[in-house]
Amino acid sequence: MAERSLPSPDVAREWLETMTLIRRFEERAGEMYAKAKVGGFLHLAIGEEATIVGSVRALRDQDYLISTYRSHGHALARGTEPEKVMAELFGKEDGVCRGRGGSMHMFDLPRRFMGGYGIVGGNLPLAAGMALTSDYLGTQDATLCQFGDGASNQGTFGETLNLAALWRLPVVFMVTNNQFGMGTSLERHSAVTDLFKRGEGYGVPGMRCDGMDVMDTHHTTQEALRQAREERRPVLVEAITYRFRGHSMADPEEYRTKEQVAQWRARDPLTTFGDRLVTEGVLTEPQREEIDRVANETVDAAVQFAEDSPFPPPESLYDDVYVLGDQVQGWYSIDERAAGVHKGEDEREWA
Amino acid sequence: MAERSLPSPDVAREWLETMTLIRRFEERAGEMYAKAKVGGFLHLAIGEEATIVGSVRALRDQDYLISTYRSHGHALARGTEPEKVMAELFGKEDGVCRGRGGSMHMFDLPRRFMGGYGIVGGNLPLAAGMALTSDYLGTQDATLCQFGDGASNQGTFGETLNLAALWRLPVVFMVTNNQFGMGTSLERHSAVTDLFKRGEGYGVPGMRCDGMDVMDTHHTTQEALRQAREERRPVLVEAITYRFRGHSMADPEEYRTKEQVAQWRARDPLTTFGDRLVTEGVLTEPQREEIDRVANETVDAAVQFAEDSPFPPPESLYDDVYVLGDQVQGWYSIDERAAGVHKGEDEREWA
Amino acid sequence: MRYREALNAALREEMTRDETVFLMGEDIGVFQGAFKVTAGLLEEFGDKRVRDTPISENTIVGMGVGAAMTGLRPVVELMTINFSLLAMDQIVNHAAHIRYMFGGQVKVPLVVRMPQGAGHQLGPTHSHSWEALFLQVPGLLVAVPSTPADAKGLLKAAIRDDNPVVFIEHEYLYGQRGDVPDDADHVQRFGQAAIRREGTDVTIVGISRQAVTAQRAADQLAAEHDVEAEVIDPRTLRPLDLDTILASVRRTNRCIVVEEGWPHGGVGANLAALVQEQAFDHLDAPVGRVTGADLPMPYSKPLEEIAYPHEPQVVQAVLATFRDV
Amino acid sequence: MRYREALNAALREEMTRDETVFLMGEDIGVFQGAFKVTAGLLEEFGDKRVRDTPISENTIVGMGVGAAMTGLRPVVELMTINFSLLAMDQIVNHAAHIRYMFGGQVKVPLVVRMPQGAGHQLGPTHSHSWEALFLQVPGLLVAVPSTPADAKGLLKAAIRDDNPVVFIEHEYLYGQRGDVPDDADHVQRFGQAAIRREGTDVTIVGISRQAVTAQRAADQLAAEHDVEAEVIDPRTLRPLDLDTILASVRRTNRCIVVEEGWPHGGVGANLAALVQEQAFDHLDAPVGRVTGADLPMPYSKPLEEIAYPHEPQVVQAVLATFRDV
Ligand SMILES: Cc1ncc(C[n+]2csc(CCOP(=O)(O)OP(=O)(O)O)c2C)c(N)n1
Ligand SMILES: Cc1ncc(C[n+]2csc(CCOP(=O)(O)OP(=O)(O)O)c2C)c(N)n1
Ligand SMILES: [Mg+2]
Ligand SMILES: [Mg+2]
Repeated sequence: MAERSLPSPDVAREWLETMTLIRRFEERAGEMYAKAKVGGFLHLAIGEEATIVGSVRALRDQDYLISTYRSHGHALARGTEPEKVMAELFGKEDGVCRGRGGSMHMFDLPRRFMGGYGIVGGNLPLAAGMALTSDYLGTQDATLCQFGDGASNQGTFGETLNLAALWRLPVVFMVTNNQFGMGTSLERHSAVTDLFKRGEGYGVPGMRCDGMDVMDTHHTTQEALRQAREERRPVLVEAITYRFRGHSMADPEEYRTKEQVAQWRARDPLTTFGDRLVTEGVLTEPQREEIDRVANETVDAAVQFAEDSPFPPPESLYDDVYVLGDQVQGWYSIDERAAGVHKGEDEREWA
Repeated sequence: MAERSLPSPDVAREWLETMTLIRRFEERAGEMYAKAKVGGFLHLAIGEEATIVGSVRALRDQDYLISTYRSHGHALARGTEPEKVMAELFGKEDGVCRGRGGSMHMFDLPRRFMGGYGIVGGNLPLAAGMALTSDYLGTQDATLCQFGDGASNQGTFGETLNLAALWRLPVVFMVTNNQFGMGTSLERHSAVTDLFKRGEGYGVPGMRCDGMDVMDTHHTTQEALRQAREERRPVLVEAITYRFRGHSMADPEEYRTKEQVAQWRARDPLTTFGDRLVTEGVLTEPQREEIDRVANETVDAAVQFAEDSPFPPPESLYDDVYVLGDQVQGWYSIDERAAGVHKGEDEREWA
Repeated sequence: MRYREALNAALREEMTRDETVFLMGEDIGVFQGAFKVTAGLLEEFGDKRVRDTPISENTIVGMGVGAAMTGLRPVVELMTINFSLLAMDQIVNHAAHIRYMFGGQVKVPLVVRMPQGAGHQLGPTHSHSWEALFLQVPGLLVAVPSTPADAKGLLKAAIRDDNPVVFIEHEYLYGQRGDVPDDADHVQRFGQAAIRREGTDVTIVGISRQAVTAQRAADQLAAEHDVEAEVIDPRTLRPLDLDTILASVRRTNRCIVVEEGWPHGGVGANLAALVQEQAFDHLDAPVGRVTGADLPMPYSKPLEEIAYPHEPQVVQAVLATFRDV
Repeated sequence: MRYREALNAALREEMTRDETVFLMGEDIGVFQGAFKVTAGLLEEFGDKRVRDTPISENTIVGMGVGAAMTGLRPVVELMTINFSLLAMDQIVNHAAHIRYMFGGQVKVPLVVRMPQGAGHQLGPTHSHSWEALFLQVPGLLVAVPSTPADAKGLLKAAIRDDNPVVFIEHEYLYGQRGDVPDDADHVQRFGQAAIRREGTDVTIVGISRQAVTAQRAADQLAAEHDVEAEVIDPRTLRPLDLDTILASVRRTNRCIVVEEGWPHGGVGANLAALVQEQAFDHLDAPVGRVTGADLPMPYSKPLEEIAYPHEPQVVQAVLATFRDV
């Protein structure tokens, strides 16, 4: 692929800053997981920062972004406060989702980051629905839907692409092809490994970009978004990338060789992009180190904030199961934990 | 498409006989439905006989055939006794499925007609599973899976084609494109209307045939089955056809014009094929009429048989819910109808 | 007005009232709906607001969720409840969970309509009654209207509510007639059971179409057995108006639940558990259940007839509660 | 031997015993299984019999059904029960219905394995306990093993049975140890409840992992409250050994059901309904239920902790049944 030229210095610097922040944030999140400050599953996107920043930076503020359980980076790139993301990982009340969702379920409405989702393939229909809203309301907003190579084997992929093409919805489906669905390599889960071609049978044209190259990813996603927005039709973009870490924290990685990982690590998007900014005189070495220092400081502060934030109080357990109101004032439950929903249990006062 | 030459006279005659039997059988089934002898939904394939007979005749006895809720023709073509099919429509004990399944759920194990299924798209995974058995046991059997244009929009389509290609399964997916999914025309439900191309993104090559031409359908299906059998890979065949009747018996058909129906009826496969057999001297007019007479006689007998067959006795209600045995001797039910499954209800002797 | 027409009127009124309300589903437009509930709406509102979809249940429900999260009020029709299993993931893991798992940042004002029920010889795979599957799910509202008036009032309430609603209609009821308030502002709010018939001897709770069976059985009990049954139709299962049921049982001391679905883990099981928990000392007999048979619905008419509840079974179950007195 | 290893042994033994038994699932081969239940089997039996699949739940279950109809004995692993909703149509409308709707012409000897449960902070969408969804479905067998011995014995029985089986494991139990008969012919047949602890004062029925919680609670009740509880683990919910439960309740006159799933329409509701129907005159208190909270499972540790049953709640529920004496 012809090497893309750099964006303006300020933009280039901001991209490197964001990629660096994501990297340092996720490294720290991994440490916090090891210290049992973070529970559940923790899926890191380390190695995929160029794909994340390049595509998210192609969005307008009003566009919708939706991702998977591997979405810390998407939230951070979209502008969600690092401390709120970290607090969510800690399961604290000040987390973006008040500790209800955890790592797999980030969400930030004001920034139109429409969430991380735990069900593989489950977010494609939602994305098409969001694009339908834009179409219905006649806005110029587009939707960017991020999912993985493994997700392209789910039934929702074909169903959603067909509907999006049939209804000419302004949505870009971005398959982050990191070569594996968990421990299953691309060629072992997909009969056709050129995933960007998979939409053609449903009327969705495909593009491919180098997901290790933030400029190529940005350029390609921007063009895809332009087509979706102006020509009112969906586009499928395949970003070729690699996750340096295991699928989640508990992954012996027996399904791939150290050599393969090393080869990809040699193309670390932070290093290659950072080197280039230095070579092309956008940054001096000290400035580059400064970026790293600032990122670490931000992450330190995020961890401190998460530490200091309180856990959600027990009485908040039932908050937001429903929008309460005239119709749902509470509901029957046999559940001793459900404050206020024990109407009619008078006979069990003694219980 | 270049006109295909006729098969041997005996074969050609048998094809016309079978197409005629299916036509007369379904016309009568419709009458019986009007007389309330048949209940539920009745989906007739009138107009699609060439697609049915052409494809089913390309099968070997040991091959598996699986279809949809529109499958009277597939059962008859496979050799299922017309009287047992009619008795099933009547809901009688002598029906192929003892009256349990009805029109939408035909099945004939000895003939490897693996069933009609009511859930659109539900039979594709089953077909791949049957092909997996052939592969696993190392047989030369292939599976032919029939479904409609509308079904190609279900998630199971993409999931199954990918798996079948990935595992190189001997299965032919045949999409009977009769131009409509219920009242929704092809171009209103599929962004890409060349359905045979829809498998390419999953590694499944496509072929198309004239579903109104029994010879072309047979030729194409046979080649597809050969590839599946010998080259061990799935093939997608699209048969272009048309249903002359409504989707089911209750269909005002407001979604299409009388003209369109008339144009397709002008290509009635029974007429065109019959005419050709006469023109090419395979049949004399009297012989052709004889075929019709015999078909009608067979259907008369089938109706008589269905009439005479008893309804399933109430005591048989719970037959075959489970394979009973050491593990399942019966099971708890609060259900007064469930003979022998009331263990433990002794306290309600009075009930 | 017929049940079918009442639903149609509710859709028309709410679409007129609120521009963000729109319909999606298989054959709801050009075909006018498999059961004609949406008849005329495409013509009246156009194809932007009445959208025919391909056969892709999981995705059309999921698109409804996405549209609801971003400001619209989608009403998705699943042609029948039998196909809802294909959309279960979007209904449960997405529609029902999204608000909670994102800490209340977003709401999902989605209505998923679907008819259920046996009686038309549609056989296995096409005769299910699954209110019991959906009532389990926190985050959902579940309606089971049994009259034209409730069909209209509850559907209007469902569309205006900010929670995801599984709205269960019944194929047999579509053709039934009843009075319907034509006041466009009349809504029937969820969580209010209806007492269909007052009585002192036994409480019969009927679900969906079985609320009708229960009333017929009650008339028969009065006429032939001198038993005055109180018939309650909960109307909605989430939220559930247990108060009304308990108040009745505390007067009658007997309770029978009638439903069309499978016996194990059904609505009857749930109510039996709740009633014996809350009104234990008031019960003179076990809470009885009359349910569909524990099997896939057979196609053959005589088998189908005995495989789901009819008046005689309800009468028998009620009389059984008196045998031990 | 650990629960995980017991399952692994059952698979190995049955695959050795019967050539037609094979495994399909996501990451069960090269990755050795998300929970390592299938560890080593790919190496031992090869990729014809241990098949990694793409992420296509509905289709891999459906392929299992098709393979089972034509002579094989597939054991399909769904990585977790949370993804089973995507396969619901194939499990219910196909696996469970096919034999009946085709008049008994064919059988479906399929096993679908899936682990459930909360406790690892997997949050909403990943912490479900759904035995109550599957127990509703006629045509299925449903197992909920709580010990390594049962995990092995029941899985072997499931694989040998000719009916479709939903085999529900528990994520918490995988690491638990217990004695396991290494006799390759030992199978634990379905429909036989286990009495985990004998007692005279109250019957506690524990489902899946909650059978373990129930035993711990029983020990606490004996030590601190002088209450001797009988603890019953049904082992399978279809078929259900109600006889053993009823016999116990008729002696203890009190019953508490402990489950991890949602309260409405749960296993507890079903058992409460059956027990009060069958042993009404023997009950001195309402059948009590201890269940998971009526909400999507929150991620935050302190909230998750109180959102599913632990010993104190079981103890409290048991003591409550004595308050009215
Ligand atoms: C429906 C469903 N099936 C299985 C899983 C378990 N699972 C979580 S991530 C994953 C792999 C997904 O791979 P891919 O789509 O390539 O995304 P990646 O993890 O590589 O970012 C699997 C199988 C799930 N979460 N949802
Ligand atoms: C999952 C599912 N959704 C909807 C239906 C209702 N339905 C029955 S047939 C049909 C149309 C199918 O069209 P197509 O696949 O083209 O087959 P055809 O009827 O034309 O033979 C629909 C929507 C169904 N049976 N199953
Ligand atoms: Mg991947
Ligand atoms: Mg069609």
